[in-house]
Amino acid sequence: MAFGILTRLEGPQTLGRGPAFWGGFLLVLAAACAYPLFADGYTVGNTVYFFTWVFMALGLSVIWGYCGALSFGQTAFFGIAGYGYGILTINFGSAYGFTLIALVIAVALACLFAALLGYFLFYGRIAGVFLGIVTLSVTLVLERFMAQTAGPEWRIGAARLNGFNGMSNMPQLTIPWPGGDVVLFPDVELYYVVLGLMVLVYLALRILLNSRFGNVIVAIRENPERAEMLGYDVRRYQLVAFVIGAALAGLSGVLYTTWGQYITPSSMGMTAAALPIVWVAVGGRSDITTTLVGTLAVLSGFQTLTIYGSQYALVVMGLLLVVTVLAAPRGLVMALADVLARPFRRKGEGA
Amino acid sequence: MALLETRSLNKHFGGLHVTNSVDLSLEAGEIHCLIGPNGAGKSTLFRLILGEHRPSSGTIAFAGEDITGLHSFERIRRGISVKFQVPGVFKGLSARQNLEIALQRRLAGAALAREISRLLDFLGLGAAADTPAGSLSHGQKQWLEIGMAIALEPRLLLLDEPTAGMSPEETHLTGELVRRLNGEGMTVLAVEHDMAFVRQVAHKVTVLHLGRVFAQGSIDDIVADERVAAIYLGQAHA
Amino acid sequence: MRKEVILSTLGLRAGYGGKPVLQGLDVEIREGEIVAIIGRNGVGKSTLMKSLIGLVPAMEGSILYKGAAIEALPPHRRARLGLGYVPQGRDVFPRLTVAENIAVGAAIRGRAEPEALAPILEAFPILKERWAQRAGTMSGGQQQQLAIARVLIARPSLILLDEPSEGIQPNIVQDIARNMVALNAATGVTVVLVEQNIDMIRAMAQRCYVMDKGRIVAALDRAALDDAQEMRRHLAV
Amino acid sequence: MDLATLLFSALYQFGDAFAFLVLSACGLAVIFGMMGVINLAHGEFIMCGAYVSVSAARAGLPLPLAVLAGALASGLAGMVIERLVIRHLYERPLDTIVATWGISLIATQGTLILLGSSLQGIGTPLGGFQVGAYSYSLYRVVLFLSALAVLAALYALFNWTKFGVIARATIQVPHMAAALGVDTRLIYSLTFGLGAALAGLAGGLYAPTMTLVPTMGATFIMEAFVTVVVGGADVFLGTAPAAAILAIVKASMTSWQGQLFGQIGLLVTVIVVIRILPRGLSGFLLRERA
Amino acid sequence: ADPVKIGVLEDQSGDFAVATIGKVHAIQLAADEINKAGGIAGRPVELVIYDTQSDNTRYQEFMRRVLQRDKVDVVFAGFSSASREAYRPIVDQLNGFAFYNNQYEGGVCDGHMIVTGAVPEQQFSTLIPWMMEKYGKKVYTLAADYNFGQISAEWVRQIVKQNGGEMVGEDFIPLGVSQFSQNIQNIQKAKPDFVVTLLVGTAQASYYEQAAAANVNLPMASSVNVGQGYEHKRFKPPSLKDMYVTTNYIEEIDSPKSKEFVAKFKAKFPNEPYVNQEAENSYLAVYLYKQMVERAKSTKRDDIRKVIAQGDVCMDAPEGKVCIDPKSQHMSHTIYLAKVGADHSITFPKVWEDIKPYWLGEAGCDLTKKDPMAQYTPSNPPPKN
Ligand SMILES: Nc1ncnc2c1ncn2[C@@H]1O[C@H](COP(=O)(O)OP(=O)(O)OP(=O)(O)O)[C@@H](O)[C@H]1O
Ligand SMILES: Nc1ncnc2c1ncn2[C@@H]1O[C@H](COP(=O)(O)OP(=O)(O)OP(=O)(O)O)[C@@H](O)[C@H]1O
Ligand SMILES: NC(N)=O
Ligand SMILES: [Mg+2]
Ligand SMILES: [Mg+2]
Repeated sequence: MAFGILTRLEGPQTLGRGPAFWGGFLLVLAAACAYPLFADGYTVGNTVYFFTWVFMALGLSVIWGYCGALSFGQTAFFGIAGYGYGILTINFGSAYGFTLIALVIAVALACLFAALLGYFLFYGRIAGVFLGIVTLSVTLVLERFMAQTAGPEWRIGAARLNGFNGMSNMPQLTIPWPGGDVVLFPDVELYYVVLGLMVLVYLALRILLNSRFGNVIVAIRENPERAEMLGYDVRRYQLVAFVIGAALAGLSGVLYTTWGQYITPSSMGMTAAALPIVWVAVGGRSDITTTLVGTLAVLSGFQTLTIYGSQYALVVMGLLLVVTVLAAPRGLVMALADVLARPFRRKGEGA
Repeated sequence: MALLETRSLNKHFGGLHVTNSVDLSLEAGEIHCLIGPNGAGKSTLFRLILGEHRPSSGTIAFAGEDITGLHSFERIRRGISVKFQVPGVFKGLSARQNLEIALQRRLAGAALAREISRLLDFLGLGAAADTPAGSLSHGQKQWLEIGMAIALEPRLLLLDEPTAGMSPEETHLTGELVRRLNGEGMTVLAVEHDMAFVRQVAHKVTVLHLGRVFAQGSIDDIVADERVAAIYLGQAHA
Repeated sequence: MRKEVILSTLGLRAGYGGKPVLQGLDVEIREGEIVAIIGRNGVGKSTLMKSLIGLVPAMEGSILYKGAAIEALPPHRRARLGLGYVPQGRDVFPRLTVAENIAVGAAIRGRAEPEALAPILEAFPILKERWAQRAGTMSGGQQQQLAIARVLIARPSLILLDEPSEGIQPNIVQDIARNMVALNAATGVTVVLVEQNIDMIRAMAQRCYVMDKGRIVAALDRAALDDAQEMRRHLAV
Repeated sequence: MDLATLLFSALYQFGDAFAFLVLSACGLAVIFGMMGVINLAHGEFIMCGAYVSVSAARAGLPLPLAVLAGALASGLAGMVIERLVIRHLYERPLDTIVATWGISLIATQGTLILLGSSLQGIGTPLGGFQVGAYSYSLYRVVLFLSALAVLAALYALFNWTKFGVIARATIQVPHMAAALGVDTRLIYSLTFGLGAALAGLAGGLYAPTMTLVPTMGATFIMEAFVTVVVGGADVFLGTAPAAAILAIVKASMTSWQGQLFGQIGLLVTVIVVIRILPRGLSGFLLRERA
Repeated sequence: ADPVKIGVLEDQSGDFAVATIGKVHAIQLAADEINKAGGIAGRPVELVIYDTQSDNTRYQEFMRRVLQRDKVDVVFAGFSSASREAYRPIVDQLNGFAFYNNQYEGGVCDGHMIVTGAVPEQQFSTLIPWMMEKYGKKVYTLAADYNFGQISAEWVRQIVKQNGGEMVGEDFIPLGVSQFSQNIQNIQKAKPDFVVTLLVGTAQASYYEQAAAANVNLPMASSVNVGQGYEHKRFKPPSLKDMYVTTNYIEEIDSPKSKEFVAKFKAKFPNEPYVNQEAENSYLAVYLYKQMVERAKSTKRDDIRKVIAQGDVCMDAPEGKVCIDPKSQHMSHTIYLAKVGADHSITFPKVWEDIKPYWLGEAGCDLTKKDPMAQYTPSNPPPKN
């Protein structure tokens, strides 16, 4: 049985297999679990912050890296879920674990929107850069629209949309608990919840991508016409992948919103929309493990640069991006793995 | 009853009338070859049958059902399968995965794995099983695509120039394969310029010219037809 | 009165991603010859053609053209030295019209010269008929004809033809063979022909190399080409 | 108000929006539409053109020459960047998103570090003119005419010259173009340089009317991408009608409900047009013609 | 002695850098001066500076960092209101203490915050009546389409009405828009006596050049341009001719204190393009903080707020005398009316002294009694009770 699950976690669609990989995985997981015991509140909270973005990156990896449809508008789902969470919790508070329900509803809203948009796009056979630009346009429309909702007329119940300044002070996630709810501050409490979610999502995606579904979406990436001629309804698979990607972006949106008790239209703007693409591309888009590692690496790398790089930080970031793309065509993570594996390779193998 | 039947099928591209009132009827169990000059509309007819193009007018029936309005994947699910003129494989995926994707709608688990290895060996791709399909030679791609097409176990198999780029030996093997599949009950419609192949397999031959059915009959009838020689075969076969 | 060697390879190794497909291959083509290369699928025929024109880099060995080593030159320099290449799978420029495809072929010579164009359009009348059609919407065989015409227009001194008969209707295959032979007789153009179509080989080639696993394993003369038994044996290697 | 005045003002607003869309887009149309390179540094080429034009004008060059100098400088910068970076990415166009994003960061922040947070403007030349109750800027008319000239020149270049045909061939099937004797590296370099120069031209032309800051390119980006994509794959067929349609939408929405609606209208038009014509306008025009 | 640590989060790159690099320099200048003079209560001042890159998420990241990791005593942070709202929940959550040294739309009633920038009532209650008296009662507003612009426009509307004037038009411009031909025509059509331009960000500033090129020769009034983005220095004359701006500081102010300030500033930062009002706000904020810490004998926020509650935290800033209002923890200002001439030189037709940030207190915000940690607007005032 356990073996059965394990084989379903592996396959041609995901890197890493066998006892060595899973041993390493458990080791990393154990380290991640133990780490808050040794780190200060800032570091833990900051790590949670990095984790919140990972879901959106994984979602983009599914829709772009695996299914071949570049969505430039993942931030639209991020924003919808973030605002959704804000509106719900500002109106209904956090009692009785409602924040968790709000999380689910907010993600569902993002999915619903993605399903409508995806239907419109994929059933209209929009592909390639056209898809990218339409999704980008959607997120920009949302941004422009939300930016001008400063006025008092823009309110949903008790929640003011509050324009460009953004919506703030929504309740944080709470877990109902006998003898007092556990409020998930961006510290150890939230850390374990988000880490748990991340592991769950990662493993679930591995199973999904190595299933028949995963086979079909990579087939669509490689040659949609051929996939259709094998009897697959390409549009439906694309739509499902798109909705999965949106759900993950929405999850990121909710987590981000509770982390800083804040969500703003700029979260759906041009820069915000481009960032997930950069993380995913730098890590290596066609694998969720490289995406996960790459996203964390880019996020922490850029933050570190901003802290220590003074005015040169952005220049160095730019240079790093260019160099990475040139030197590591399959993404940063694979390039590193190649370098690390080099001493172990037998002589004469390859050239 | 005819397995596939097109009724006064027409297709225009702008001012170009590429398919012109084609009535083609395919009996279940036959191997039917479609020949004709370059640009006669053979591949276009395939695309119409597959639903890649919408006909300008006319209908297509498969096993008695009107499929003119169906999406391609729906037609495939009813039992049609195709190998295109330009090989359409999943370039970034291994040959093995290519076959898995074709087979997984029918098989799963150990049976799937068994069938994949069987097909790989059968197609002569055993050594190239883990090579990305994009790195295969032209002929190897052709074989792989034929493999994917037959993996669906269709009732009707469409082959567009299956032996292009194959050596005479391999062409012959392909012919034998087609006959065996036919023996197992598969109906085949093949486009080919290789007359040896046509002679080897065809029960019936249709000649398309300028989008119209120009001649129809046994291979001997066709080869003997001077008009066909004039537009298509040339002196060597006449 | 043996003619000069125009193109030869010596110990040529070439392939993809560091893995050689050609395993030290030697051929010698003389000026004005039509030489065929045969072999089963995947033995490296197309790879040889690509490395001759420069699309696959030589890893080892040399390619001499008119006495000069060209293995280090990029493809466009080789084309300008007079090599023409018709790839397997046509590779026409899909969103250019037929006319524009031909213009690109003629670009090395400046513009398409009418006196060069006329015989080509005569040989391939469909091209004239579809002069303004986008190449990507042409039928497979029409594209193949365009690919051949696109190279002829530049009047190369050596043409590399990779399975030119593929997808072309029988009578035009015969026409192409006849035209190439006539061209060869008239201008002395050298032709290297990769083919599976025995009829075409017989109609064109003066001799033939047999390839297997990246090497030349036999060289057949004209007599051997006409020997059906012999040919079948080699094609089935 | 009389009809002629009304008509002229409508025309002027349309022309103004049209010029902005076309000039923003044309450089991108060459680089993205022709080469498939998603150039997120497009705005920085525009900024480069603007900065060089203004500096040249300040140094005493007449404005038209200064604008050309800006275009030239951008073009050269483009060729250098093509050689150093873009050249290695033609096989994987999506990676150009990341690389050009990086270049854009370097360019904006580098400009800030080297030249400070802003540059003094040079003022709009030519003054205004009066039609009916309204006065207009004459320079805006020049912008409109420049947009038309650029469109015509591009169309001619890519359809009627040898360079144009070869460039399009190279971009479609590079290895085959090389095998036919085309120096594809040179063509890529020139094409990218041309795109960058057109961006620089836009920057130079708009420089007298705008704030000069390192991030100024950003205000062109959305319009540029939107126009190119609505235009579709064949940029020389698509850009002009795309800009025309978008300009009509933008100008009328803006005059009806203000700039917000102008912008949202623009984006919604993109979504609708692509949905109706999944290959953009040129895809539609070509299908009809075939 | 242990240093007093001040966190500084300002945009040194990105869109807002034009207006905000000077704020960092001003804080560095003040810190230097204070350290030379013996520090704050004998403790040296230490600055912990991060570049927030005009990016809200950087404010969130670094606000946590300065409070939790660097454990600063106070944070000086933010240019745009969005960035302030991005970090404010974190300041509240972590019980920090922050100065927002920027003019803004007003309304923040939050005990964790002190605001040294000017607010609309200070700038518009002075500017608009003066303009109406001089030029006429028909007013057109061109404003950035977000909180700052919308709320400022609301103030303008109210004040125009109170003074018997008429709004003949209002146009809102999304941030980042740089093309204004349609707005220019709308203005000509409405024929106002003057135009109130509340344009934010460098892209929107392009309006001035484009309006001038189209011969719109109307007087203009603003609370944000010139004082913040020094457009009169960046554009070629005479595009800002007849522009009137109320600001609590700009470098042309001709008082001895101001001249001394500018001189010190340019001596330390010779390449500084301009000393704007936010630079002065930031500079005086450091001195205000020094005073409060020394009087409270503590850097604890609660102790300092007790000092503020006494209502006499005042100082002589480069602009003149300023005081902190205990109810709102905003600041009173000297408001200068700056007029831009045809050659872009500045004159000051009028100066108002000690203009109080009255609205929040009158509307019901009283931080000495209750801390709602919220932002209010005239159309969304504090709940009455
Ligand atoms: N999209 C299109 N637009 C315009 N013309 C087209 C299009 N597709 C096909 N054609 C034309 O339709 C005709 C039929 O093409 P088709 O590909 O069906 O020929 P075919 O019989 O398969 O030829 P071949 O033997 O060369 O493969 C050709 O003349 C071709 O140029
Ligand atoms: N682009 C490529 N990348 C990697 N390997 C390749 C590539 N193209 C061909 N190969 C490999 O090189 C070998 C020789 O291929 P090549 O195309 O030269 O064969 P060929 O003799 O022309 O065969 P065919 O008759 O099928 O055209 C094959 O094993 C093939 O898998
Ligand atoms: N605070 C401002 N100007 O946004
Ligand atoms: Mg065909
Ligand atoms: Mg080959």
